[in-house]
Amino acid sequence: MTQKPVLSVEGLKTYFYLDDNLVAKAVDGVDFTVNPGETLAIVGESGSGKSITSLSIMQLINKPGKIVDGTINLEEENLLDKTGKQMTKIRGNDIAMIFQEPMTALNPVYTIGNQIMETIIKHKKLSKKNAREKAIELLNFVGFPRAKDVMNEYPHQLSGGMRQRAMIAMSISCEPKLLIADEPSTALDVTIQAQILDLLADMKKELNMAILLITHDLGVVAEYADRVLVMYGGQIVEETSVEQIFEDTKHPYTTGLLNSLPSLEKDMTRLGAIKGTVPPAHNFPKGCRFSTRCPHVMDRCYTANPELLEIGSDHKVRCYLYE
Amino acid sequence: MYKYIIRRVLVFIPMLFALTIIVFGLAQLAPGDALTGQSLADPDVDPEVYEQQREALGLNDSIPVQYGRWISAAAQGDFGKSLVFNGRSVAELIEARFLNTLYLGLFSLGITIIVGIPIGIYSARRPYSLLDYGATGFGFLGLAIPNFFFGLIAIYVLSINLGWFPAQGTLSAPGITGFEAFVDRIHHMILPGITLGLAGTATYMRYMRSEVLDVLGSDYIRTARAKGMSDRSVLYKHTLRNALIPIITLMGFEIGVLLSGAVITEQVFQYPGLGTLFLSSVTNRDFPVVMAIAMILGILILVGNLLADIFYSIIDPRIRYD
Amino acid sequence: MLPNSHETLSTQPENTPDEQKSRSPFKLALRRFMRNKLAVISVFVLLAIIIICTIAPLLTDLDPERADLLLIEKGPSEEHILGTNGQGQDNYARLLYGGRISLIVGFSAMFFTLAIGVTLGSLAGYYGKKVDSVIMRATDIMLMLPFLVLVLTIMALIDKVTIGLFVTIIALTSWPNLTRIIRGTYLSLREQEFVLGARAIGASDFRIIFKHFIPNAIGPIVVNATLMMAVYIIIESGLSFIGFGIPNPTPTWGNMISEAQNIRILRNHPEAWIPPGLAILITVLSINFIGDGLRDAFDPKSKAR
Amino acid sequence: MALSEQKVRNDKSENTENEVLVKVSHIKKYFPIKGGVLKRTIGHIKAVDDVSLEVKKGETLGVVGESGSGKSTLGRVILRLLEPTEGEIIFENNNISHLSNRKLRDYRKNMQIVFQDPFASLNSKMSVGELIEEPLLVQTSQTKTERRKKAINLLEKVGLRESDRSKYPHEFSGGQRQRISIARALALNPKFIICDEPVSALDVSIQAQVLNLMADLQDEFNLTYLFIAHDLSVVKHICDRVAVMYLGRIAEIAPKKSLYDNPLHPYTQALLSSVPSTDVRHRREKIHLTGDLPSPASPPSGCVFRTRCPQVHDRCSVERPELTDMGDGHYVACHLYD
Amino acid sequence: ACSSDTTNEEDPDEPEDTEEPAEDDSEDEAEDEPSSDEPQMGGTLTGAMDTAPSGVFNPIFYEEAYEANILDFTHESLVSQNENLEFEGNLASEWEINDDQTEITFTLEEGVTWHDGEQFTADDVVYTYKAIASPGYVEAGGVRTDYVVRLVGYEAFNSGETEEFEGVVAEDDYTVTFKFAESNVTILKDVAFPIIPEHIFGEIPIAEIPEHSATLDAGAVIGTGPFQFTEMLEREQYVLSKNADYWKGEPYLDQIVWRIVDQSVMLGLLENGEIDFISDPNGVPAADYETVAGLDHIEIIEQTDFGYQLMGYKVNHRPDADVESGAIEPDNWIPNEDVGEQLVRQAMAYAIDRQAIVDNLLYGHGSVINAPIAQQFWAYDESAVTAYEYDPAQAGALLDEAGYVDTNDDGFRETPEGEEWVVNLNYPTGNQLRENSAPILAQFLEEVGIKIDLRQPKEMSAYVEDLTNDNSDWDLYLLGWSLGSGDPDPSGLWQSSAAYNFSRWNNPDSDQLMLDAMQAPEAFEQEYREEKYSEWQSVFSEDLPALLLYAQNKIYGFNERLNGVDPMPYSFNNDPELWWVSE
Ligand SMILES: Nc1ncnc2c1ncn2[C@@H]1O[C@H](COP(=O)(O)OP(=O)(O)OP(=O)(O)O)[C@@H](O)[C@H]1O
Ligand SMILES: Nc1ncnc2c1ncn2[C@@H]1O[C@H](COP(=O)(O)OP(=O)(O)OP(=O)(O)O)[C@@H](O)[C@H]1O
Ligand SMILES: [Mg+2]
Ligand SMILES: [Mg+2]
Repeated sequence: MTQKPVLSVEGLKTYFYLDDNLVAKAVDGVDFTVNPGETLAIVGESGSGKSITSLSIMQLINKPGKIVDGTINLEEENLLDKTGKQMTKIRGNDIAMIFQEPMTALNPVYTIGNQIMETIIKHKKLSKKNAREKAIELLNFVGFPRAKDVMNEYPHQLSGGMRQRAMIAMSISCEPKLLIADEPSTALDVTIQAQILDLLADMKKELNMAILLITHDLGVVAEYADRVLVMYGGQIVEETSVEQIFEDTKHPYTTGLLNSLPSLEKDMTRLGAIKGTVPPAHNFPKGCRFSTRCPHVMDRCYTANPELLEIGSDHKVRCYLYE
Repeated sequence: MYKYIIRRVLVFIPMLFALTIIVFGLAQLAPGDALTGQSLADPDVDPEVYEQQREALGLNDSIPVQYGRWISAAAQGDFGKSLVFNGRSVAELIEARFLNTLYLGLFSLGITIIVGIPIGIYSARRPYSLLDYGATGFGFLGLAIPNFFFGLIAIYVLSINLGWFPAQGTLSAPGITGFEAFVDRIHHMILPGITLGLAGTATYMRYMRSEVLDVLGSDYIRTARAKGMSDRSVLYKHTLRNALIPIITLMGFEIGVLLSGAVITEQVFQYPGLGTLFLSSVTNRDFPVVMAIAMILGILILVGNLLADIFYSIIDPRIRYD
Repeated sequence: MLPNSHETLSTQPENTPDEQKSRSPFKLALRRFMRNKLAVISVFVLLAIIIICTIAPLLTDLDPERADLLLIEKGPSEEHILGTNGQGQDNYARLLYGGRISLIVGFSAMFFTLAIGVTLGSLAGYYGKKVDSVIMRATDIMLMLPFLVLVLTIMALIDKVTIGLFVTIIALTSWPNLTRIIRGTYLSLREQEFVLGARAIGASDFRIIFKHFIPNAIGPIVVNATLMMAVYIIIESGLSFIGFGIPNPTPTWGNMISEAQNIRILRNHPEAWIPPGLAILITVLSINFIGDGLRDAFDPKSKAR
Repeated sequence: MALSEQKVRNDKSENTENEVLVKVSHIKKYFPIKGGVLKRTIGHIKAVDDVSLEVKKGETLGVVGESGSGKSTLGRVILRLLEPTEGEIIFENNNISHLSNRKLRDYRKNMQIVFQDPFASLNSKMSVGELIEEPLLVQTSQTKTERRKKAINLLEKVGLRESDRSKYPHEFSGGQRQRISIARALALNPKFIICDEPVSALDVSIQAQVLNLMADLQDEFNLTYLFIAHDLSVVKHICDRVAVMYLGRIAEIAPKKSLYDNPLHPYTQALLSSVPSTDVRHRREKIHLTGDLPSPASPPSGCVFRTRCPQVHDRCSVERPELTDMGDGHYVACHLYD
Repeated sequence: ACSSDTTNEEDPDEPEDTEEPAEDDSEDEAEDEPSSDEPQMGGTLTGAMDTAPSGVFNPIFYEEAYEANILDFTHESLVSQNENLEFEGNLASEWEINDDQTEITFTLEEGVTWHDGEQFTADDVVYTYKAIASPGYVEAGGVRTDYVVRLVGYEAFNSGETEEFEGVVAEDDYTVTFKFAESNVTILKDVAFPIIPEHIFGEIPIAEIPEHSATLDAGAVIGTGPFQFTEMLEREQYVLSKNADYWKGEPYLDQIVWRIVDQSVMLGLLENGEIDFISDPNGVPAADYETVAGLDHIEIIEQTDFGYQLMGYKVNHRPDADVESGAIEPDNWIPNEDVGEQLVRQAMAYAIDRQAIVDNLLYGHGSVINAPIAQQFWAYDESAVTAYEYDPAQAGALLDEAGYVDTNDDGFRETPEGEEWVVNLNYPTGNQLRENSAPILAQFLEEVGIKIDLRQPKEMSAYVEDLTNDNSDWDLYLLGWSLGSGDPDPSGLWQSSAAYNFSRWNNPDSDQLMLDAMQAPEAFEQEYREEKYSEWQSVFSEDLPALLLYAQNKIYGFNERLNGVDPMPYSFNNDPELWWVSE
């Protein structure tokens, strides 16, 4: 913890202004830091604001969304103060990102080579030829034996796993300080998923990047993350190291998640489902956002939202149970 | 890709065949010999002579034989004779006007593309801006104003009252050549070109707008932006080519609309192209000419679609695989 | 794949109490439509036009077909508020009655085309294979001939044009687009799991088409039908202009405008051509606005406008 | 408590007479590939290639495999939503593989399907009531009130409310829709339900709800499931026996315990090792598979897995391994074992 | 110059406006006013036509008035008509006719050259007539055999029996004789055909002439006229450049350009000066007269046209058998029950206010005409005919007399037998005024209790086909005739056996009178013919096979910078070598 964090996010709020005067508070006051060489995982169910958090960092929020508050510091600089032009120099260079859907995340009308070289030329100012060499090198690096051929192939000619590799090659081409991986393996089969995640882990070691790994799969978290943020309703409800999350679970939501997970190791007859569903971002309950589904709900939970409490070294929980 | 193109060309052939069958069929419905335009003796006057002539012209042959004869003549550019224009050959009549229509069509397509697509892109980049509203308004109007009506008013205002553009024709005087003629021709094509392209421009604009919006919302654009691409390169490199793919399909399709429109527009501007010839031939029941033009326009559409598809296969690499 | 956030959004919150009235997709579409001000205004404008044309006899005593020698090309007067045309027919009466014809042509050509298009499109899209390829080849062929050229060629073969014939010719030559759209919609529906589900419970083809396909294809059908109608009104006027439309004495907006093919009328008698011109413009505009509103209402994701 | 319940269920699966409900033998489903200049059929996607299996009354047979391995196709062929290219489907000792559509309708009462995508599997233009009553309307001659009663009953069974009858699918969340699908599938009191990845589109918390529900319903109605999934942990949780599919073929089929404790096929082993474990302290060694699933249009010769198999040997490329019984109902198709 | 159109006897497709004689004051103005300046050389004049010529620029093959607008400037004939319709020498300086009017001998002008410099000689004249008479002429599309059928040896030559044509003989280079088989009452009319060059066409087989470059292409069309057809942009512009060597003297104008301009914009272009004149064949529409008259820089000449519009009665129908065989055999005809009765026809004539039609539909630019002979001719006799002034009461009385009364009080008359009486009215498209008149006529007739079934208008060629076939379902038809200016003889249209007798009017008196009027030698005397025609007109107007509705005026409009214009009654294109422009 002596290192300076690569990224520190404070009080980030990103809202979507919908029709009918509704406001979807997709991200509502999120603080966290990512240290160099660390993998920070964000887990949470669909709609909990994981992707919006990552897109906010990249400043890729489109209308009707807007970052309404907070700071996002990449090392020393607050990204929110940057102009659009300055951001283009940071994106892909200092922070890179890969997305969930390998099928649609690559431009279908350009070759893989073209798309990788483009990034390199943009940020590294290499000549076309050098960029090409570098791209081939990268493709080799992410495990394409036929890198040269793949350079001239189009996305549709590759399988999902291969595309995701190509995406990874593209994202690490400028050796970013931080790589944001938004559910990089969710759309892939387990065997491929393992390949991709291992590849990411290797890359991280190789390049000493920080990774912000977004996932909803606790298994992935357990295997690949160093620290975990659990998000619910646009807020962090628990933050701790990966060991503690599985062994000293605090927040009822995290517990619920773990219980509802069928496991290969343990046999269980019934899964411990959490009742109900995630409330929509424009209509959160008044008090604690988990109050509608919480098995330990108390009266005060309905009236006020608890703060994120520091309950141990490196363990924060947003719950009145631990006050 | 080449495979695709070959297949596309092969599809072209049966379509062409079907087209000839239709035209031939329609011609059979027409009175007299609509395909060669040979005038027949009046059957009322002398049935015997009439029969002899029919026999001589091969009108009593079986349908396939007649079709074969007609198609081989047509393939050599012989569409028979006009019933009206003093027996002049249809091919010659059409030849004189074909290029005019082609120029007008291309010119109007050019206007459509040059105006419609950039505005569509701009609207998509700044949705709900003033220009977007203006463009949308224009789009709706463009589709709601009958083009002859627009043409009439354009002639009245721009040409007769203001004298900016010639009201009719293709050239100010016969015999001018070279660059001067080119400029003069363009000058003459502006009003009919705009009139003809009005609806098209509106259509392309609206299509382009929604396509660009669609593409801008797609994952790969997000990827491009996440890579640090500037707005310009996101738009010009990543968005446009994808957004153009459906536009090209539309273009193939719009050729028919364009040619249909040309019939009316040419009439309004007395533009001596296939459209005016077609109308006067329909009015005069000059069937050989009608049939030949129908066929030529059909072929133009086929070729247009073929080109659109080939072009499509060039800009969309996915097509190469299936 | 997880459901994407947009969809989650449209889902009603689970904890909303029951008093929240449930809405059928059609009611929802209607609601979305109602929010589109332009479209709603257009509905009223179109309704107004339809009503005005329907009650034409109440709005004027004059016979739109009656020619009067003494009233040729007269300007507006108390008796003839929009003046008279080259045959001394009253422009105002023709405007009102002409709307009937233009709208009837638009409506009936639309319904006729719809009937052909939906039938063929459904057959092609539902049964696929041979049926599909036969129908698709037919549409390819029809699309090869420029619409107007085909119409005119047919009209050259026939020498009398009546409204019924006119509508028939239009419908018989313009069905391919609709057929293709419906087929396309069906093809995509065919792959959807709910259709498989219906087959899994043993539903008949008939039931699947009518209960599952048509309601789900109704969006594109209605939208295209609307836009088609606008096109037909324009086509009627275009054909009238070149002298192949429905001939005088029957009044139509198209043949009213075609009188303005002359500078004299264009300049001296704007009251003769501006009203039918505007009538076409407004009608077509409102139909298009409605069509657009319907498109957005049925398919909220489409951004086209 | 978990333990005792576990026991009950295991008992059940062991005690039920081993009566076979569905038996499919040598099922093949080839999809033609159109291509070339003339768009002729230039090949076939062998989506399902010679699959035989039995489903016993009351059990849950899981089918796992990578995307594209033919799981859904198999399910649909069994229901005859797709015509098999070859092979026989026997339901309760009746061969239904050649029944005409009309005769098939009767069988459809007994077999139902629940799909993966909760957004595409319900006709969004029908209310929940209509959706649930549709099977009754099509298959039975029940009156309106009877149907209505049944629908309400079913809604309650799947944890929805009577008032939900008049709502439309778009008013529900994914998990609730999946419940509706299940209610609809149950309407005709089927004996056999094919669940085609019914929970893979759901969040874990919701997935757990649905899985619990399905287990409850199975007990209550004595249902037999063919449960398709790609999540091995889910399959492990809900199934009695598991079949592992690879490229249109069954690589291994065995009772759950035997399969998970002692996977024989190298593919199964790799698959199991790839599942991320939540046990942070004891990370398992992974068996890495190289490359992707080959195209089902041109599967490798011999053993289809040989291109990715860590233990490949010469024989694999020439001879196609057959499923062989390794005892206790554990079958595997691999040359390592014969 | 010349008029190549003098011959076109009847042309149902050409429905142009005619009438209104003698208002010559406008003409005088045109001539007198600009006399202040002297004629100047140079300048280009632009005229407008609303339809493009179909492109056959050869007097022996062209068919349309639009081509005549070119040929009038480029070709000349031996004689031409003056403003009194008398024949004067043109390419022929003088001529002699023998006593029985079977031969006419011309002395040709010497020193006339073709546009390409060749000398014009008697051989050209012989060639022209020979070409028209030659076998294969009709098959090649020629329609002008009228000029040659009466010449000696036509039959033999035309059938190919002989190579020699005796009808036209060149005595020497500048003398030529026409020989007719019988006495020819209209001898000068028959020799007034424009001459084409032998040195161009002589070697070309007749069948190939219509497609020959010298027929089709600008620059290759050769005549003797004051202008040569030098350039064209097909369907758009046709350029006539002056023939500097013109034998009557060098024309003033450099060029005359015909532009094809749609009716809809013609006026606008005249107004903004883009075009200089609107003349034949259609002139300025009557409705636009006021507008044009209001333009300061435009002058108008209005004169009666050769032609009229009529509402024909299908007096008889041909039986189906005749229709099939094409026979025109008056004896077989079946009277039309609806309008076959003279009283009925007369009643209808009284029922229609033709003056009102002229006043309103034609804005007064036309006249009511009562006999089917152009008013400009000496033969026209207003006094011999019943005027049928508008008189609905009289119409009613006549109908009552004929037994057509309204027996069932539905407002419409029934037949004498008490059956429903519906008279149908058919009309063609193509002439806006005529189309507009149809519903008006129907209304007039309904006002006297005749139930009219106003049919849908038909396109002209289809219309004429039905008209010819005597569709037994037809009662009334609208049609217009434009007449030739050469001779008033109406037999081509009204002889009972004439094909164009669409009324199928079969009146022996009429037939006889028309024959008499053309009978030599009595008919050599114009007075005799006048008398016969007078009688015939009276028969016509009594029996009334058609009600003549109106003769329209032709309105020429031209820019005041154009001087020296002197239109003939039949054409604007007169002496263009004398036209000049002031700047
Ligand atoms: N374009 C948008 N318009 C409106 N609301 C949006 C939009 N994008 C996201 N939201 C809102 O933001 C909330 C969080 O979305 P986000 O995509 O971050 O979820 P997530 O945790 O990434 O879910 P998933 O696991 O499905 O990717 C959603 O509930 C949604 O309501
Ligand atoms: N209708 C079809 N036409 C052509 N090919 C098909 C069709 N349906 C499936 N296939 C092909 O058959 C193969 C097996 O598909 P199937 O859907 O059965 O796989 P799956 O195991 O269910 O995959 P997933 O886990 O993605 O659902 C795939 O390669 C697929 O492309
Ligand atoms: Mg996300
Ligand atoms: Mg599947």
